[in-house]
Amino acid sequence: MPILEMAAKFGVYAVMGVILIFALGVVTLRNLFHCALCLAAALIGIASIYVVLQAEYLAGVQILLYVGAVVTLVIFAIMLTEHLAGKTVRQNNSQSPLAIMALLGFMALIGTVIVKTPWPVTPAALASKVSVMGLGKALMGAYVFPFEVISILLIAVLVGTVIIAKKDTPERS
Amino acid sequence: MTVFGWGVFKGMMVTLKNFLTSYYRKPDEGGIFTVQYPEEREKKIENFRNFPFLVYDETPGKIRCVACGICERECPTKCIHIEMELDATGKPARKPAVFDIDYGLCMNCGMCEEVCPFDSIFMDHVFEITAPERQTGLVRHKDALLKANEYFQKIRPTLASVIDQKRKAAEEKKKAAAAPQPVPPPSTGGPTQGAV
Amino acid sequence: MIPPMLRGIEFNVDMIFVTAKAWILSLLAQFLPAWLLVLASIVISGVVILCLGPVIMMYLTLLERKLLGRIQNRYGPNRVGKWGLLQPIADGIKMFTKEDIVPANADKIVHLLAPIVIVVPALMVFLVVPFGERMTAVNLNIGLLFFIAVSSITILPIFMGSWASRNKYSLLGGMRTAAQMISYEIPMTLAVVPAIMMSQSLSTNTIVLSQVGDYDLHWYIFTPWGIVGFIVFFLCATAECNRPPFDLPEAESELVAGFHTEYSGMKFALFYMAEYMNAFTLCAIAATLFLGGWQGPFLPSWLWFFGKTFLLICVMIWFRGTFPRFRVDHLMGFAWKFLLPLTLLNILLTALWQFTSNLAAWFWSILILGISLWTLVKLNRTFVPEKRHYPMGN
Amino acid sequence: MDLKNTENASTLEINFGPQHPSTHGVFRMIVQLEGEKVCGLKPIFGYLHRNHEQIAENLPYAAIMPYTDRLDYVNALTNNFGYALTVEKLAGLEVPERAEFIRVIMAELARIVNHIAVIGFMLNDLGAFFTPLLYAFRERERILDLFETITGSRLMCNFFRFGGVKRDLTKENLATIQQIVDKFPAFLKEFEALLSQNEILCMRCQNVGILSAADATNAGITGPVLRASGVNYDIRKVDHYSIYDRFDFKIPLGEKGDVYDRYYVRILEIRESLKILDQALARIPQGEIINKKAIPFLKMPRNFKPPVGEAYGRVEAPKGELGYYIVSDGTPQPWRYHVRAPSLINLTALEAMCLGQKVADAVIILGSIDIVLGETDR
Repeated sequence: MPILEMAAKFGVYAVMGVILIFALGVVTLRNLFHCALCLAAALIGIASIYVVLQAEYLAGVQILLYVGAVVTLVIFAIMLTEHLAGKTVRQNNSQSPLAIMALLGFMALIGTVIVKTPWPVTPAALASKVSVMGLGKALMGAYVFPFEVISILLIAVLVGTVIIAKKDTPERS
Repeated sequence: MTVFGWGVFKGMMVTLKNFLTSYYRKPDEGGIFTVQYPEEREKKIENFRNFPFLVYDETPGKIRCVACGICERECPTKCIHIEMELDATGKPARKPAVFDIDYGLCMNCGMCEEVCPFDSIFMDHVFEITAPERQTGLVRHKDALLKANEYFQKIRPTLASVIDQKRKAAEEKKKAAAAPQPVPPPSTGGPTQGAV
Repeated sequence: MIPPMLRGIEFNVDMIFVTAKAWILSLLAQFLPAWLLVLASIVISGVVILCLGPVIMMYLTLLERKLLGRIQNRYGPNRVGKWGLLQPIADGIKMFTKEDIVPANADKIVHLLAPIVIVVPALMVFLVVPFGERMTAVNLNIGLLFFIAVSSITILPIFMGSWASRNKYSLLGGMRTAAQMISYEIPMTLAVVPAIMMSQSLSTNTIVLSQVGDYDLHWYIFTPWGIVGFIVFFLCATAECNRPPFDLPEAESELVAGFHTEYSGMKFALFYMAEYMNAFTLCAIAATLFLGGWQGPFLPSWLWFFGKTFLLICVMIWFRGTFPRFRVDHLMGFAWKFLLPLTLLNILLTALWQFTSNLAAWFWSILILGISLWTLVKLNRTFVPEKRHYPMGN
Repeated sequence: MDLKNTENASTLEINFGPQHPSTHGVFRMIVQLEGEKVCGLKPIFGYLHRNHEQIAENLPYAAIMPYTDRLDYVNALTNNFGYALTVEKLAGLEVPERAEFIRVIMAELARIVNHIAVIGFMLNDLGAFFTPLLYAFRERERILDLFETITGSRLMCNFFRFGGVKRDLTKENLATIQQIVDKFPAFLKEFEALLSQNEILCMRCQNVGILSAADATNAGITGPVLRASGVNYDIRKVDHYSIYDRFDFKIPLGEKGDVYDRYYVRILEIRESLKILDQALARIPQGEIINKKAIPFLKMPRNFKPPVGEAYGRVEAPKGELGYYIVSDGTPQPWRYHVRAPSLINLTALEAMCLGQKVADAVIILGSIDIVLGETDR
């Protein structure tokens, strides 16, 4: 089925193009709410690429965590801060030459890294599909210590945000 | 019962019971009593009062109303308009030439039926009344209001029978009184027991 | 002469749809190249789902109005068609012909996008629903994770809808919906975990297969943790698709119609369709997880599946006919302070269930459940009705 | 509207406008919200003002009776009762025994109809999708059909006359009333099973919109709302008007004065009304139904001229104390005619109850006060 592979390849390129457009949208759009939506669309695009590469678990997690949680929180933040959603944000400032310089430097760095590293696609790598069961065992087996530390860190962060948010409400009411 | 979900459970049992009984129960014990309106009709209630109508005995000419104007004066919403008919010599002919009731104004309160001394105006059972527009469409003129006594018997049997007995009694009394000396003008109708 | 495609499949009612598809493919095989056949089979199941979704939604609305009518001692729609069977079509036409009003200062693009984006996840979830034996559209081995991920997207379009219509009521409605869906998503996900633990896999098909039993049905609902998991999952499902008693966002009596106040015509129909399709898929997943999906003694498998889902949908409609609405803080309190601890405890129970023997497991589970429910009720004093005394003056 | 612009701009101003699904009739509330909490509420009414009192001052006494049906259109008979009572006090007419019994029977039936409808509508505001309302209406239908057979119209009864009633209760009417009264407790038991212990209802109604006894008496609140706050004040027991002192019935009182108490006090009041109806049906005497002296005025309402003077008659309407203040100057038309509408006065306490509650509660509190706009706006 060579035609199917070729179609899948074009499909991936098309999706990558769409992701680029949405990513540009995130950066350039004036209305903040539209930027958040473009971010969501870009993340879903990335998830669809994972599906094409047969990493369904990663795609599911990507949608669940990024689109379901992160973008929702971003939108909550936009909605809850007063009048932010409506206002359009001023885009350009006077530092554009400096920005272009930094961009070129960054492109050069990334370019060399891409060119240098060998991308070996050994048949073994292709065959060894890590099953969800394997992931679970690894998390609970070898990596259980980092897993617990991260959860403690998250709890600390949660408590911190509650305290910060709580502090300013008494003055206002 | 302090089990947490008990009240919620009881509520669901009530709705389930109503759901099931609506299938097999008779209408008035929890079954479905919906009346499919245009096809089926609710059973007629004799005492129901809607817009008034005028009664005539045998022919539309022999209308009972003598255009005395009491109902026009007593109507709370002032929706009746009467004009006396003048005969050839200009004397009032105790007949209404014009008798309009504005159904748009009437609130079918039944006051006209109560105060009418000549038993000529009664409340109807017809309630499906439409008109293209308010001002002229809903105003009913005399010929539209006139209905036969048989119709009155049909829709309100008990009241009609009482009224007819009273009128027959008044007829005999008048005929008996009329035999010895000339006929006095008809009495203004004895005090009735109000619409019984 | 059985066409090559059909050779392996037996001809009983159970497999009627599978054979139908195989037969169509065998017909197409004569004049299509091989690789197009793969595409064709995808297209066939895709088309089936695309028709199944809206048709289910249409007749769910009719079913709901009929059942509610019967609960309230009246008939329900019976004017259009024999028993009101054509009523959904009449509603559909009405939705098409109704004028589609876009508020003046609304954000046009987002206002248009919201209904579209809400229908996509509602339809995508149909992929992993196992309608019958070998009748799952796509046999993903991460079926449940896909289901949860996709149903978490529905918060986004609701935000888009409520914010784009620039109206106070829909803004309030949108905020409430998002808060409700987020806080009920977590107990729902945790309620699913016991079923995954017992069947050792995320794929919906293996979950159903792990509940098979020749005559003593091994459905998960017949275990202590199964009952608790089912009740919590079902409550969260009703909350997830905004159906009473959790239908706060469309609280007619307060906020007119919540986030879809400013929608009319076809856009409103899409919101309406997404809600009903969500209800169907959530009931289907509940049936798959706890009621043994398409397991059942004699009838064909897809009949069992639709029977169980139909039953669960009737329970949802029953809820709608009986209960008043939760208030916002009760809603949140119920999810965070009651359902969440219950699901965590439930996961403990399933772990316990695996190690001890059958009878002892039952005893221990009921004991732990009893104690924990008692403490939970004691902790949430506000949910327990006070005893009231009414003196009689004269 | 010139509401001062609150300084912290985070309050959201919502207009529960005249066309709102949960306001009972054309009633408007401007609610200022801080997030979910109500921090300001301004009731605006007058959309249903029909100039009732001005019209009444240009009509003879008998012609005003059909207009009083339109005051509290949920139970017209209680309005007639109040008006007839006041005019009889003015003109000094006694009412024969049988007529008094018929009046009490009809008034108590009207009270049941009102309380049932109110509970149904309140549950509708709470979100129960029309089920309790339709159960309540199924029972109400029986009583309204009875009203139609007796008075001629389901809602606009126009049944009371000065010195008695318009029509006598026949044997079948009394039999149907007895049947309704016997079947009602079974329905009430089912209705209570559906609602009273329902956890969601209790959560939504208990400790919501609390009105203390002191506030209630200061605001002049009367009716079930006052009794739910624990004040034992029922005009049937205070004034002993008509023949209420011959029946023994109790006055249910609440303790906390929140929405749940008002709901439950109304159910207990229905039970008390059923007790009154039982006793009245058992002891109704024979006799004429209208005072002999008042019969001529039926035919000639024009010459019914009560003596110069003024009278204030009040009745325990299902919503509170319904009073009529009539000043007569000897002519067939009242010189001054004023109605004390319980709904209007009960509305004054709405803001006090709603401050600090959630939006969803403001709607139920309005529902629990049970206002009817026909009466409030007159």
